[in-house]
Amino acid sequence: MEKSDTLKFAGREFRSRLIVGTGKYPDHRSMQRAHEASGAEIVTVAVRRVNLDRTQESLLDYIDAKKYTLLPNTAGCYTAEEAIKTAILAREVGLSDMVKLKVINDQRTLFPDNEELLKATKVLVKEGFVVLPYTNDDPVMAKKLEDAGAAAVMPLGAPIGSGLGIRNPYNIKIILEAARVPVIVDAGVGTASDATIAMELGCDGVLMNTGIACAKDPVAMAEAMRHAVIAGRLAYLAGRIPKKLYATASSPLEGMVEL
Amino acid sequence: MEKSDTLKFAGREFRSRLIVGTGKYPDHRSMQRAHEASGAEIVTVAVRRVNLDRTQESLLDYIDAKKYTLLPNTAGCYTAEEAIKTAILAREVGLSDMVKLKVINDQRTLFPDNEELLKATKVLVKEGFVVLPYTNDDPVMAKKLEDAGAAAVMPLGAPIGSGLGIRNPYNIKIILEAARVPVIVDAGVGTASDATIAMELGCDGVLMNTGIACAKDPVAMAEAMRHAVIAGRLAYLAGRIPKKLYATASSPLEGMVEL
Amino acid sequence: MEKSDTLKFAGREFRSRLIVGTGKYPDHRSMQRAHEASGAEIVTVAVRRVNLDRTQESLLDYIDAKKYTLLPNTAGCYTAEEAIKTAILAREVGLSDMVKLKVINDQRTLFPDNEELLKATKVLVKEGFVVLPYTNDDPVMAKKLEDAGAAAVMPLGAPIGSGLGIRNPYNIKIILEAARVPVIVDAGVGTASDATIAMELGCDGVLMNTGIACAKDPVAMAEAMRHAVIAGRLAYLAGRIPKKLYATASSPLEGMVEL
Amino acid sequence: MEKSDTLKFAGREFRSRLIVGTGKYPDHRSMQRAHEASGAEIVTVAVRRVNLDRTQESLLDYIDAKKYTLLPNTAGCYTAEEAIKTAILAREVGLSDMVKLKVINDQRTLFPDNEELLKATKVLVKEGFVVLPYTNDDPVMAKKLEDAGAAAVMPLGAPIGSGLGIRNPYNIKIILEAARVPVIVDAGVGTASDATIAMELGCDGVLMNTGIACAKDPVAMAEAMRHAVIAGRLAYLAGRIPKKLYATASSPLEGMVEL
Amino acid sequence: MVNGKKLEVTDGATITALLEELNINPLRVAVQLNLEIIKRERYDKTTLRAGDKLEIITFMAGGSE
Amino acid sequence: MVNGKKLEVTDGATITALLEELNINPLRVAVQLNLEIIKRERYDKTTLRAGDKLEIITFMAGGSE
Amino acid sequence: MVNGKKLEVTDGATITALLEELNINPLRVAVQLNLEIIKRERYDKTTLRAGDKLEIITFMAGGSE
Amino acid sequence: MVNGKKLEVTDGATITALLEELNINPLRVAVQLNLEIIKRERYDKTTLRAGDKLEIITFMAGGSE
Repeated sequence: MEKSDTLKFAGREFRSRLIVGTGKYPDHRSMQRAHEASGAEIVTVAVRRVNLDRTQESLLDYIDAKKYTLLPNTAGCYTAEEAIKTAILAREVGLSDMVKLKVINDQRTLFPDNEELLKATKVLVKEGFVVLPYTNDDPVMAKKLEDAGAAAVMPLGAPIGSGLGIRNPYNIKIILEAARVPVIVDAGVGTASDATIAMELGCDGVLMNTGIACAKDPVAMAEAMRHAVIAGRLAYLAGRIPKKLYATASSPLEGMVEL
Repeated sequence: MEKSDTLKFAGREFRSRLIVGTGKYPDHRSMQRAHEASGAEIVTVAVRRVNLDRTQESLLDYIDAKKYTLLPNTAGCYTAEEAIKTAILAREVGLSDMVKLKVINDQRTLFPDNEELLKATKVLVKEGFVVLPYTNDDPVMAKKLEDAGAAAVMPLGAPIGSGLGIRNPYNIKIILEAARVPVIVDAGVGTASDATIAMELGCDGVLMNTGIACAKDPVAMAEAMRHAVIAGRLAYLAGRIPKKLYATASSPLEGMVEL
Repeated sequence: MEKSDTLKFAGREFRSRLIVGTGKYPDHRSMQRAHEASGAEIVTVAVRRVNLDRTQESLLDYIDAKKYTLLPNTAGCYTAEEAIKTAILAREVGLSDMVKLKVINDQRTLFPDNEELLKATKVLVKEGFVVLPYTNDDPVMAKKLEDAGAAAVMPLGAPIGSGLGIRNPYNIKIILEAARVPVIVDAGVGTASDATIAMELGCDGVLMNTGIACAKDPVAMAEAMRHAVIAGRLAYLAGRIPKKLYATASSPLEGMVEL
Repeated sequence: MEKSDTLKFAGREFRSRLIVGTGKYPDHRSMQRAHEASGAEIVTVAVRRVNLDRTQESLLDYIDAKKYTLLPNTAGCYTAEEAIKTAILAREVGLSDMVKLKVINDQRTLFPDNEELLKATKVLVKEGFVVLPYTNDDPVMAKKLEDAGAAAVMPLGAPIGSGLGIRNPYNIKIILEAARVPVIVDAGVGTASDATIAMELGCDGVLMNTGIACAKDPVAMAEAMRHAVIAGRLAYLAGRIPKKLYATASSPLEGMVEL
Repeated sequence: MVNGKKLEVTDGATITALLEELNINPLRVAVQLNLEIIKRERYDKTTLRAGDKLEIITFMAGGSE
Repeated sequence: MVNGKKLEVTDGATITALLEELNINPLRVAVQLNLEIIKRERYDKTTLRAGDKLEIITFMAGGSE
Repeated sequence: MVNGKKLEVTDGATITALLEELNINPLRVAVQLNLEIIKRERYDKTTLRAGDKLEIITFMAGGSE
Repeated sequence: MVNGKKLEVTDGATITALLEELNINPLRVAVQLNLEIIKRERYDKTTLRAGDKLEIITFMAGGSE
């Protein structure tokens, strides 16, 4: 794939189209090795109170700031206001001005609250953040987020942690038709083919955590996802054959041996 | 993936689980580069009369016999007898004792004739061939071919050249449950995710031609397929997360910032 | 199905769970016969200027007000304000206080604008309307519309006129889990099985127009849809068998004849 | 649906396109009521030794021979020879010269043994039976069975009792393209929409047992299936709308009210 | 102006008169005069002047999918 | 032996007699004597001997999916 | 109160001092004092009083799917 | 007749000679003479006569999907 095929947004450029998370890993060490295997260049992190009893070692000891771009997320926020404050605190840490904007409405399904999300996006864009909003697969909302200045839109493929893959490729297709910013599928990827399918649809990237972190072998799955995203991207660029009910043989029938 | 994870049958061992074809390419040169990009170690070829007016250059000038194992196929045969004779002629060429056994029944859909296929398999196994029969996805026939001594069974994912992918993963799963020889999906793969899905089901390999040769960019698609097969295999070994209608967040909710 | 199994909302009760439209029919006469065949009791109509050159005969001559409940819709509205005004005008006609609330955002895909839709719902509920909002399949928005006083929620199965069926049954399932008002799938139904599937998911009804009006034989398709909705509802109530990869025979093996 | 639309084979004609079974019901009474509700005119029965301790009442007391055509099946047979002998015994009972020919290969999945099936079909056709063979969805075998004189071909939609529906509609479509005898989907139907889909593909009928008999409410499911088969048949005849990614509104935009 | 079309209406004519003239069944329409809705009972009390913008609305086919 | 079970049958009894004794409706069964099918019209001509293997077949629930 | 926990802090101690005492790397945290964010450069100018509510925030695992 | 085409072959010429003349690499083909396969080692012992039907087979592109 030509070197030039990179993921670009907000003036940044990334060779890898896979964004990975930090949650749910058996331990920091396996997380670190999974990140390595995934080839990802962007890693999302939660914004939390420092743990005062210093038993726990710091997550940041396991993420090489030179290799990885940190993408703080506003997980756990249920209103625009909470998300905005969390984003501002995250930026104060001084390691990133990007934010994976997440405003959850329903604790059960972790579906986003698009109203609040749009509000928060508008505010944070004005505040100079690079905003990557996690939304559902509503093409109308995707457009509104783009118009509000989101650096990319991140529709879910399926509910967070469900592992159901791209439940509605039709909506993703419609979002892609109209989008002028990168479209990154966020949530739902359960196995490699889910990521490949997302990329074959023409998505610019895939963000995942549970699918890797909770696999029996997170490091192997991370490597699988690295290949899966590359495979899907290449297939998209290569231009697949059309689907037919059936076709004809690839062997020219002239030249058949007389037996 | 540990070095030990290889495709084995009839005493042979291959690092790549992708088998590619030689038909339908724009030209020999692009075929050669696609083979390169695919990482395949086995290449199937048709058995035909030498072209007497030597305008055409020989296919074999474009397949390095040191790098690739040749897999002659019996394409174009409609009876066990034709297929057996073609296989014997192929072996006489002296480059391979393997045969991709193909007995077509229906010229329109290129579906195999399982009756004739089974007959030919029995004969050729006695003749000492390494027989790789192309069959449909009937678990009963797969078992009979295995019992007849096939070195692997090669069920179709979808009709030849259809690009429909794995139409019936359930049958492939059932075949895999019972098989004691490698199961290699042959035909139907249209894009990378189709190959990934085949491997995620637990198949031992994938054979394809049209999906690569007829892509807009065969070389790029070949590279996609290389990654797709590795991705699917790794995901299968890694053990995917279970599917749920929805799950819960990966971020521990304790430690939420008080805003 | 016990007589008691009816579609209820806003104090109304309907024996049929199928709601049909009036658009796109070859002519008023075939529409009338299709309505007949569908068994529907609710028919949606557009709100438009009277045609002054009385060449056209009135739609209302073809809908027996004694047999059918009219459901005016706000098709063609792109803002809450337009939709509210249209609904009020519709009520002034004096034939119905129900409204199928539709606020389109994207002329290309006819996807709803949920923000505007929610605004309009709140206003019209206060105005005493029975509001049936057409929305996408976002479970969060469905809940908000219900909380705003919608008499039922009407998520789309697929884009209007697409005939793609229920693209994302998972979202519909999630909506149903939480809904305390009827859930009526609106848009996307292309053929009978689409309607059956919607009802099998547990939906309370299905609204369709294009699928019937643009079928080669609208009257036959209307009858098909009548059976399809009943079939799906009965199957939902009857409790289907679980899915398995395979099962065992229904014939007791004891008693086999000794041959 | 015009009266003339009936299921015809071997000179018989049936108004209902649904064939039901007798196995797995809670009791004979509920079976009888389910048969009633299904509207079926053909009922399949197993051929077994009379139970000498006459505790059990006879199945035939619950199937009105004037209303239903009996279709004895060769369930439990694993070779052509067993099936042939069973069919001959069944005919000796003197109630039917039809046979649902079933030769199982794999006790686990109950997949048919096509080789043995074809053998038995040839013999029984010569013996003057009306042979309805249960086969898999291999288009080649379907053609061979038709050529052998089968009165209809009965491909499985999915494994017996699996409730997975039509796993591979593509194969069924291909079978239908070539078939000159009725194609009746046998096995796999789990719920109403499965039957509707089978009929929408253009199948001539559906045979099911587990889906009805093992439903929580067999009688309600039987009625669901009656509607489902009619719905699918009507939709097939009516000619569905084409599928599109999205379409345009059914409401003419001229005539919009000026608000 | 009626429904966006110029129409000759005798100055001072009532809505009732106009509907009659256009042979429109008043029980099947809603009427909006200069963007304000006119209740049915006021049709024969409401007279039309030059420059009035009248909208006569009814139900037509369409709008549901 | 009837249907695999040992059964006391008076030597020389006909199939008709046996069916009657077992109160089985002859119109709903097929009979196979020592692997050979016996036509219904021959039931009262066919007598049973010790060691005969008789199969009495009928239709029962099952076998279709 | 630091991160919701009661904590003994010498009256008048600076944020810098506190972080040192807690052995927290100031370059990896953000600090909010009584709901107002304190820029890093002001850590050693800002002193803590009894009743102050301090939040020390950092990045931790989680939050992405 | 070679591969279905009429071909001038000097009577008594060997297969080896013919392949050379046609400039075909003998290590890449199989040869069938009058429906009987000729082993490679017999190419120069086997001479051709008028009316012989010769098939020269090799590997070509195609046949896999």
